Amino acid sequence: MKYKDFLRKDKMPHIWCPGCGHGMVLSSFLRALAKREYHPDKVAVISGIGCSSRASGYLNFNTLHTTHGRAIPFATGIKMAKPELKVVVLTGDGDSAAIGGNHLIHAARRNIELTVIVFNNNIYGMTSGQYSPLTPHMRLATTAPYGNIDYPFDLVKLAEGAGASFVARGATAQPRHLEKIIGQGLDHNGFSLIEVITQCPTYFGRKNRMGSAVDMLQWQRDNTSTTGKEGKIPLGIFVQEERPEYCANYHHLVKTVAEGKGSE
Amino acid sequence: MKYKDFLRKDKMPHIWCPGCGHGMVLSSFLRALAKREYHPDKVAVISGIGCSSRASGYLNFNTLHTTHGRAIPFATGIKMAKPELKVVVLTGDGDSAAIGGNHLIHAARRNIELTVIVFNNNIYGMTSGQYSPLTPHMRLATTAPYGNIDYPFDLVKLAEGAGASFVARGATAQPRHLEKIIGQGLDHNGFSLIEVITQCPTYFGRKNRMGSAVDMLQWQRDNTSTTGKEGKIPLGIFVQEERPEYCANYHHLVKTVAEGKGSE
Amino acid sequence: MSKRLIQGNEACVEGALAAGARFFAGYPITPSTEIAELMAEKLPALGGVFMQMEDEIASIAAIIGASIAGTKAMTATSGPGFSLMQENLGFAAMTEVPIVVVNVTRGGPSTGTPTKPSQGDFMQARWGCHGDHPIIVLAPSSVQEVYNLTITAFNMSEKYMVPVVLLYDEVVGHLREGVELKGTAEIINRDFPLVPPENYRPYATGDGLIPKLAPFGSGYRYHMSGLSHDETGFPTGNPATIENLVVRLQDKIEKNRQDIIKYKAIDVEDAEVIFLAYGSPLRSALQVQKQARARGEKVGLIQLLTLWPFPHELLTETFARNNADFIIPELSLGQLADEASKSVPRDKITRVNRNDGALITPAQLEQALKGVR
Amino acid sequence: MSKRLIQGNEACVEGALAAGARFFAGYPITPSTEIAELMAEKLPALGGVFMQMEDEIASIAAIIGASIAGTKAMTATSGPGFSLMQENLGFAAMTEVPIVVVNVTRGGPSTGTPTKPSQGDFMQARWGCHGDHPIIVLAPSSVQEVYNLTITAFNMSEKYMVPVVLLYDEVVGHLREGVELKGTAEIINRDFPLVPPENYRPYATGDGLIPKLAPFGSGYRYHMSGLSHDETGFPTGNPATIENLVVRLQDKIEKNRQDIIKYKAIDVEDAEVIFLAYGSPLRSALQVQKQARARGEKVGLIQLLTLWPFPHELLTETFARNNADFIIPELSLGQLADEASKSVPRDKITRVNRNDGALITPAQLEQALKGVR
Amino acid sequence: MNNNWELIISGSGGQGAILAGIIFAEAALADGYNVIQTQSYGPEARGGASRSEVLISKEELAYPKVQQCNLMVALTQESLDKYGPLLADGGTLIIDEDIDASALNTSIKVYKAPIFTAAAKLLRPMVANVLVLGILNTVSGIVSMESLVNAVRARVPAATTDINLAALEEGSKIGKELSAKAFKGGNI
Amino acid sequence: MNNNWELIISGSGGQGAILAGIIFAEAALADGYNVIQTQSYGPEARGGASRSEVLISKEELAYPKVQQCNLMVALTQESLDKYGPLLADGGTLIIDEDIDASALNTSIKVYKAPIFTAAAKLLRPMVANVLVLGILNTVSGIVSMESLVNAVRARVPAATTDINLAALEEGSKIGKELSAKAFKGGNI
Amino acid sequence: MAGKFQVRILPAYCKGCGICVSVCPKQVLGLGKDKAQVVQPDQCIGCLNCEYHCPDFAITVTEGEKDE
Amino acid sequence: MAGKFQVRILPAYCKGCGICVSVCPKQVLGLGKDKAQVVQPDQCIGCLNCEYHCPDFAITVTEGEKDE
Ligand SMILES: Cc1ncc(C[n+]2csc(CCOP(=O)(O)OP(=O)(O)O)c2C)c(N)n1
Ligand SMILES: Cc1ncc(C[n+]2csc(CCOP(=O)(O)OP(=O)(O)O)c2C)c(N)n1
Ligand code: SF4
Ligand code: SF4
Ligand code: SF4
Ligand code: SF4
Ligand code: SF4
Ligand code: SF4
Ligand SMILES: [Mg+2]
Ligand SMILES: [Mg+2]
Repeated sequence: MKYKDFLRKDKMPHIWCPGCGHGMVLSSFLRALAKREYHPDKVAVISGIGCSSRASGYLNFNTLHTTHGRAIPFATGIKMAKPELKVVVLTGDGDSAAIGGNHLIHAARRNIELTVIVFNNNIYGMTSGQYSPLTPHMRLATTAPYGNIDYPFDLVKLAEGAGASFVARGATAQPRHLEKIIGQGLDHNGFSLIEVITQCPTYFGRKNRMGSAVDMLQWQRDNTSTTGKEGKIPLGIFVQEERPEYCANYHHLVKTVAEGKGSE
Repeated sequence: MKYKDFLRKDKMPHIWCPGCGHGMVLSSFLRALAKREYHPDKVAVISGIGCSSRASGYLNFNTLHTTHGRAIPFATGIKMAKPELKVVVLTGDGDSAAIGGNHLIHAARRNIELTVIVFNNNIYGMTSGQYSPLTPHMRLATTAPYGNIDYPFDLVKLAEGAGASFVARGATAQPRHLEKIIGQGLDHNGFSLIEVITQCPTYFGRKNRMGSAVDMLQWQRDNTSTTGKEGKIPLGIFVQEERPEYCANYHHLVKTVAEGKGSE
Repeated sequence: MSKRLIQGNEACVEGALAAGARFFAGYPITPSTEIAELMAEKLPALGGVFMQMEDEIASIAAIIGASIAGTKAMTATSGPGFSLMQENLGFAAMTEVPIVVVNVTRGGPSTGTPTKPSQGDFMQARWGCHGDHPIIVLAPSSVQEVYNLTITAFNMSEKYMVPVVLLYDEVVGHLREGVELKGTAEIINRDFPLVPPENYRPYATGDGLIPKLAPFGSGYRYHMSGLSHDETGFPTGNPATIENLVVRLQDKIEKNRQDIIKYKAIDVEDAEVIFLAYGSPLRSALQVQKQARARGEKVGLIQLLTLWPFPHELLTETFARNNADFIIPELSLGQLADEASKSVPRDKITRVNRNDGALITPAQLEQALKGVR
Repeated sequence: MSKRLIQGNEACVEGALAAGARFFAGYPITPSTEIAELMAEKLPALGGVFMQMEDEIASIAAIIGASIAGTKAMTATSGPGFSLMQENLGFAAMTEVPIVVVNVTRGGPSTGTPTKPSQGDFMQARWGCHGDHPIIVLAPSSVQEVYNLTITAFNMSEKYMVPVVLLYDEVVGHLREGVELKGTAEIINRDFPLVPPENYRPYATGDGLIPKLAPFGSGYRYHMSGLSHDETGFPTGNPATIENLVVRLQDKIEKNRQDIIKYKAIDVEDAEVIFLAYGSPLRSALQVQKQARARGEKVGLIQLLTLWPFPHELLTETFARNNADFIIPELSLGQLADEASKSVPRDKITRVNRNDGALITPAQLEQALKGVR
Repeated sequence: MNNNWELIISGSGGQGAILAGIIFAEAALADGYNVIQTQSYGPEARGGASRSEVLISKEELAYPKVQQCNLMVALTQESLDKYGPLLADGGTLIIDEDIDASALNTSIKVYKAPIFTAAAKLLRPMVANVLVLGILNTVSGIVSMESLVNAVRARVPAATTDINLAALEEGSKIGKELSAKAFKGGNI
Repeated sequence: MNNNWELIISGSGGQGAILAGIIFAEAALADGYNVIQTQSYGPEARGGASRSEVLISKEELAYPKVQQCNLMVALTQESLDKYGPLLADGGTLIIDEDIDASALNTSIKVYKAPIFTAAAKLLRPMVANVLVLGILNTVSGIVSMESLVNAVRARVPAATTDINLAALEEGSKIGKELSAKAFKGGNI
Repeated sequence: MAGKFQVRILPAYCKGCGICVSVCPKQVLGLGKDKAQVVQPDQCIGCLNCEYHCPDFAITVTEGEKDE
Repeated sequence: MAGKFQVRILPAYCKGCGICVSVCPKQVLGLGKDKAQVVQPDQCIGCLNCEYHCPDFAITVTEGEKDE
C-alpha cells in the first residue's frame, strides 16, 4: 500500500492551518508505516487532544481520539488486551509532556511496545498559543506575554531518564531522516519515543516573529543537526536498547503461572 | 534548637511500625535542619498521603498533609505565594513517583526551590504492600504475587532527565551521610530531590523474606556505596548545578513589568 | 451448590471473572485494595491481564482501552480515586464503551476516614463528571449481592454499552458471608456488527438505541472520539446531530428503566411505614422491619439495588397508594433522602443519618420507627 | 462612572483583581482560556503570581497552597478540567481553604463541543467530588454579573472558608457588554485568629461555625489534613469528632442560606407562569417575560444567582402562594428542572431543553409560554 | 428605523470583522446605548467565514444574539451567501462593489461600496474593516464620530492608529456619497 | 443458649484472632448455619487489640455486627479489658489462665484454659488461635469437628496444616476437661 | 515536451503554504493565488522534496510521461 | 561507676526494633522485653550511632555523668 492510501480521503483536506508542520509529521509516519508490512486492521492509532491529536481521525486504521493527556494509558490497555496490534500514539508536546507527562514516563519505564510520536511545536496550538513545557525559556506565548520563565524539558533526556529503550528526535525540515527514525521506532520491540520538532506558524511562529512556515523550516535547518554539531539541537536516535518488552514479560508470567511455577 | 525540639511531642510516639525506616529519614532531616538557622515559623512541610507522608504531622512547623501525589503542586503554591518560606516536601515512592510523578518532573523542570525528600521503601506501605514504581523487577508484593514484571524508575536519573538542579540519594543505613546530603539539598537555591532508601520491614521486607529491620539495614550496607562501587546502588550527590531559581525568575519578571520593560 | 465464605471484595472479583472480565487495571486504595490484589492473583491463571497503573486516571483509561479491544474490563477504587476517574468515566459514557467501575466507599470528604464505611458518594456516582451523561449505578448490600450484581454490572454494561458503577460501602466490602458462586449466571456480551466493514457506521443504531461497536483489530476500522460525533464516529458540529447524540445517550438508559431498575420490596403493600435503604444501612433496616412485622406493625422495606437511574416511579406509586411514612437511613448527610424527596413529600421522610464511621444500628432504626408511629 | 465594553471572561479577571486575588494558577482550556491569558498579562504588574501548571490537578493544588499562605487565589477551567479538579476541590472543602474555581461551561459530555455553551455541569458543580462536602456555586448571566459575582465569590469564600465555584456558560464568557467596574465593592477578608499562637486551635470555631485559619508563615504553626480531624487539625478516629466535623461543614453553609442565596424575582407576586433560569437561557427568559407582561400576561421570572445551596424555600413558598406553572429553560437535559422538582410538582414544570450547542431562543420560550397558558 | 439595531459584520478569517464589531459596539456604548457584542466561535473560526454580532439599543438588552438583523456588513461573497438570509425585510446591507447581492429580498437596502479598492489605496488592505465602519456609521447614523474615533484609538494596535483613522475617514466619505446617492434615489 | 451466637474473638495484632474467626465461621457455614464474619479495620489494626466478630444463626442474618455478644474469646488482658464489657449477661468467655476476668459480671461463664502453655508445648506458640477454637467448639458445641477440621485445612498455610490440626485436637481435649469440670460445678 | 517526472498538485488539498516551492531545487513549482502550481514541469528531477515536505498530502510525483 | 556518656532510652517511644543494639559498636545496648535497654552503660564511647539510627527518637546520648 502507498502511504497516502492510509488516509481517510473523505476526511481530507485536514483541519490544520496552512504550513502547519503536523501534516508533515503525519506524512513521514505514514511513509515509514507503508514500508513495513502491517495490515491496516492490525494498526491502532491513539491520540489525545490537541491539533496534533486530531491526526488519528485522518488515518484509516483503528483510531481512537481520547482525552487530553491520556492517550498512552488508553493505548496501554489496548496493547495489553491485544498485543498483536501495532499500537501507535500520536500526541502533542502539551498532550504528552504537560498533562500527560506521568503516563509517558511510566510507559517508558515499563517498556511496553508503543510507538509514541510527539508533535512538538513548542506551544498549545489547539487552545490558541499558550506556552507548553517544551516552549523555550523566554519565548512568547499568550500566557507568557513577557516571556516564558519556565525552563523546558529536554524530552529526549526525560524519556531516557525514565528508562525508555528507544528515544529519537527528528524534525519536519528533515522528512527523510524523520521517516527513517520513525521507522526504527516502529521496528523497536519495546517502548519508543520519537520527538518531532514541528512548526506552528499560526501561534508559536506569529507570537515569536519567526515568519512563515517556510522561514520556520529554515530556522529548523539552521538550528538542528543530525551529526551532533555543537550548539545545535541534536537530531537522531539517542537510545536504542534491547530489553524485555512488557507484553512479553506478562505473557511469560501467564505461562509460568499456568505451569504452576509462580512463586507463591 | 536541637533536632528533637522540632517534634510535636504530644503526637509522639509516631504511628510507624517497629523498625520502619521512615523515622530514621525524619531524624536525619531534622538534624540537617537543626544545623541551619531556619526559624520554625518560616519552615513549611508539605506531604501527600502514605505512611511516609504522615511525617508532616509530627513536625512543629507549618505543616500540610495534602492529597495523594499532590504535595509538590500544593508546595509550589505556598512557595510562590510566600517565597521567604523554606518549603520542604516529604513524600513516599508511591506518592512522588507513581501518582505524583508528573508534578515531580515539572517542579524539577521549573527549578523552583523546594526540597523534596522521597522516602523510598520500594512499596506502598500505607495500603499494605502493593508494588510501587520503585519496586525492583521481580520482587514480590501483594499485587505482584508472582513477581513484579515492571521495571522501576531510577529516581535519580528521572529527576536528572527532568532537569533537576540538585539530585542526591541517601539511605537510612547511613544516617550521617544522609543528614549531610539533605543539608546540602536544603542549602540549594533551586529544586532539590533527595531519594532516601528506607526499609518497610512490615510489607516489603516480609513479602520478600528480607528479615528484620536490622537485616534490611544490613542489606542496604551490603548493596549501596557512597564511593561508586561497581554493582552497588550509588549514594551521594549526582547533580548540583547553579541555575536561576523559579521564584527569583518570577520576581525578576515582576520587576521588569513594573519598570515597563516587558516585551509586549 | 455449597456456599463459600468470602469477603465482599472477593465476591466482586469472583463475579467479575464469572461475567467474563479478563482485564483489570487499578491503583490501590483502601477499602477496595483486596479487589486488585485478588485480581493480580487470579487473572494470570486465566490468561487475563492485571495491571497496576501509575494512578486512577491511567487505570480507567487502560480499562476503556482494553474494552475497546474487546475485553471485558474493570477497575476498583474508592472516593479519592473515583474523583480522579470522572473525566474518563465521561469519555466511556460518550464513546459508549462498556466498563465496570467499583467504588468501595469510605468516609469523606477528602481523605476523610479511609477505613470506615460511608455512603457519601451517592450523588457523585451519578453526577461526578461534567456534561449530561448516561450511567448506571448498582448497589449490593450483602456478599451474595456483590457477586450477583457484579455480574449484572457487566451484563448491563455490555447490553447498554455504558459504564456501570458498582457502589458499596466498606462494611459490605469487608464482611464475610456464605456465597453461592453459581456458574449458571446468564452472561451478556455486546453485540457484534452485522454489516460488513465497508458499510459499518459504529454509532448507527438504526431503530434501537444501542450501537454495535466492533473490537479494535476485528477488521472493522473506525474512529472513536470524545468529541460530539455523528453515526460514523467522526466529530461533528452539526447541531441536530449533536442534539440527537446527547438525547440518545440519555434515552438508551431512560427508555430501559424497567429493565435496569432493580429493587426488592418487602411487605410494602399495606405498609404504613417504609424503610428505604441500600448498602449496610439496609441490613439494619431489614432486621428492624422483620421484627416490626413480627410485632404486627405495618412496616415495609424497599431495598434499592439500582441507585441510578433512580426509581422515582416506584416511590411515587408507592406513596400514592400507601401514603406511608418513609424512613431513610444513610451513612451520609441525606443524599438519598434528598433524591427521594422528588417523589415523596419531604415531611413524609424521616432521615436517619450517620457520618461518624460507625454503622446505623437496628436500635437507631427502632427509635426512628417509634418516632414515626 | 463610565462603562467599559468587556467580555465575560475579562470581567471575571477584573472582578477577581478587584476582590484582591493575587494568585492564579491554571491550565488552558476552551472556553475559559482568556481568563488565564489576562491574568498572565495583569498579575505581574500587581506583584501577583500567575502560573501555568502542568495540568488542572496541579492548578487547583497550587491555588489551595497559595490561599493557605494567605493569598486570595483562583483558577479557571471548563468541564474536562473541572472533572480533574474534583479531588482537590474536596480537599479545600474539608480543610476549609477559601478558593474560587471558575468553570466556563461548554458542551458535554466528555470533550463534547468545546466552543459551544452548555449547562450540563450544574449537578457536577454541587456533587462532583466524593463525600458530603460544602460548596457554594454562583451563576452570573451578564458580563456585569460576572464582575459582581466574582467579587461575591471571593467574599463568600473568605467569609465561609469554603471553595466557591463560579459557573457560567460559553456565551456569557465570550459576550461583550458594558460593565461598570466599581472600585467601591465591599471586600471581605478571612478572619485572622485572635488568640495567641500558643492557644491556637485552627478548627476551634467556638460558638460560630467558621474557623479562623492563620496564613502559613504568620507565626501560627499548625497542621492541616484532608483526613477527618479535630479542632487542632490533627487526624482523629473519634466518631463524635468526625460527626461534628462533617455536620459543621454542612451547617456553616446551610445555616447561612439567607446570606448566601441570591436571586432576582421579577413580577413574581401575581404570576401565573414563572420562568426559572440562570446563565444564557435567563436572557431569553428575561426578554420573553418582559414582552408577556407588556401584553398583560401574568408572567414572572426568577433568576438564580446562587445555584448551590439551592433555593428550595423560595420555590416552595412561591409555588405555595401562586400555584404557578414554571417554565425552566436549560442548556442541558434538565438538571435544574429535576432539582426544582423537589419543590415544585413535576407536572407544574415545563422543560425547555437544548443540547445542540445553540442558545434557547426567545421564540422557543414564547412557544413554551403558549403551551402553558 | 427604530432605535434597536441588530448588526452583523461578517467576513473571512483574517479580515477583522470581529474587531470591527467590537469597535462599533464600544462607540455605541460611549454614546449611551446598551450594547452586546458576540462572535461565532467554533471549528469554523479557523478559516472560513467569521461573524461579529452587535446589538445596540436604548432599551435594556437581554437575549444576546441577533434575532432580526436589520443591519449587515458582508466583506466577502461567501459570508454574504452564508449570513445574508438572516437580514430581515427592509434591512440595510453594506457590501463591496464586487459582491453579488442579487439573491436577496428586494426590500433590502443595499449599499455597494469600493471597500477594498479604497483600502488598497491607503496601502493597507487590512484596514478594510475600519473603513467599512466609516461607511456603516455614515449611512446608519447610529453613533457619533467622536465616539467612533475614540473606539478605534482604543482598540487597534498603537502602531496602526493613524492609518486606521485615515481609513475611518475615507469610509465616512464614501458613506456620505452613498447616502447622497441613496437620497437622490440613485443606484447605490 | 439459643441458636444464635454472637461471637467475638480478640487478641493482639499478630495472634491470629481474625483468622480464628474466619475458620470458625467457615465451619459453621459448612454445617448449614448462616454466618457473618467481620473484623475491625482502622488505624488500630496496626498493632493494638484486634477483633474478629462472628454471627452464627439458623435464621437469616441481617445486621452484620455483634449486638448482644454471648460468646467471647480474649487472648490478651488488653483485649479482654477492651471488649469484655460487650459480653452480655449469661454469656460465655474463654480466656487464658493468666488473664484476670474478675471485673466481669458474675453471670458470665468463664472458661480459663492454659492456652499459651499448651500451644507452647506444641512448639509453635502461634497456633494458640486454632487451639482456642478447639476449646471454644467443645464448650459451645456449635459446629461439627469435621467441619472445623476442614475449615482449618482450608485456611491455614499448607505447611502448617499438621501442627494446626494438632493444636485443634489439643484444644478440644482441654475443652472437654473444662466442660467436664463445669458440669461437675468445679472451678473452671 | 514533458519531463521524466510528473508532478501533480491536488488543489482541493493545497493550502498554499509555499513550502514545496521553497524546497524544490529546480524551481519547478510556484505559488499561484492561494495554491501551489507546477510552473516548470520539465525541470523536475523527481527528488520528491516537494511531496515529502508538503503538509497537506497535496503533491504526488510519479515517474513517467503525463500521457501514460 | 558511670562512663563519660549518658545514654537514655525513652520507653514510651521505643518500639523494640533492635536497630540501636545492632549498630552499637560497644554492646552498650540490649533488647529487653519489647524495649531496648542500656546494659553496659560504662562502655559507651558516645559515637551516637544508636541515637542517629533510632527510628523512634527514643535515644538521647549526652556527655557527662548521670548525676549532673
Ligand atoms: C483536561 C483538559 N484540559 C485542557 C484541555 C484543553 N486543551 C485542548 S488541546 C490542549 C493543548 C494541546 O497542545 P499540544 O498537545 O501541544 O497540541 P497542539 O495543539 O499544539 O498540536 C489543551 C490545553 C482539554 N481538552 N482537556
Ligand atoms: C487518589 C488516591 N489514590 C490512592 C490512595 C491510596 N493510597 C494511600 S497511600 C498510598 C501509597 C503510599 O505509598 P508511598 O507513597 O510509597 O508511601 P509509604 O506508605 O510506602 O510510605 C496509596 C496508594 C489515596 N489515598 N488517594
Ligand atoms: S494552530 Fe498551530 S498547531 Fe494548530 S493547526 Fe494551526 S499551525 Fe498547526
Ligand atoms: S507499613 Fe512499612 S512503611 Fe508503613 S509504617 Fe509500617 S514499616 Fe513503615
Ligand atoms: S506544500 Fe503542499 S500545501 Fe503547501 S503550497 Fe505546496 S502543495 Fe500546497
Ligand atoms: S520532485 Fe523535486 S524537483 Fe520535482 S517538483 Fe518536487 S521538489 Fe521539485
Ligand atoms: S532503635 Fe530505638 S526504637 Fe529501636 S530498639 Fe533501639 S531505642 Fe527502641
Ligand atoms: S553512643 Fe555509640 S557506644 Fe554509646 S550506646 Fe550509642 S552506639 Fe553504643
Ligand atoms: Mg503543541
Ligand atoms: Mg513507599
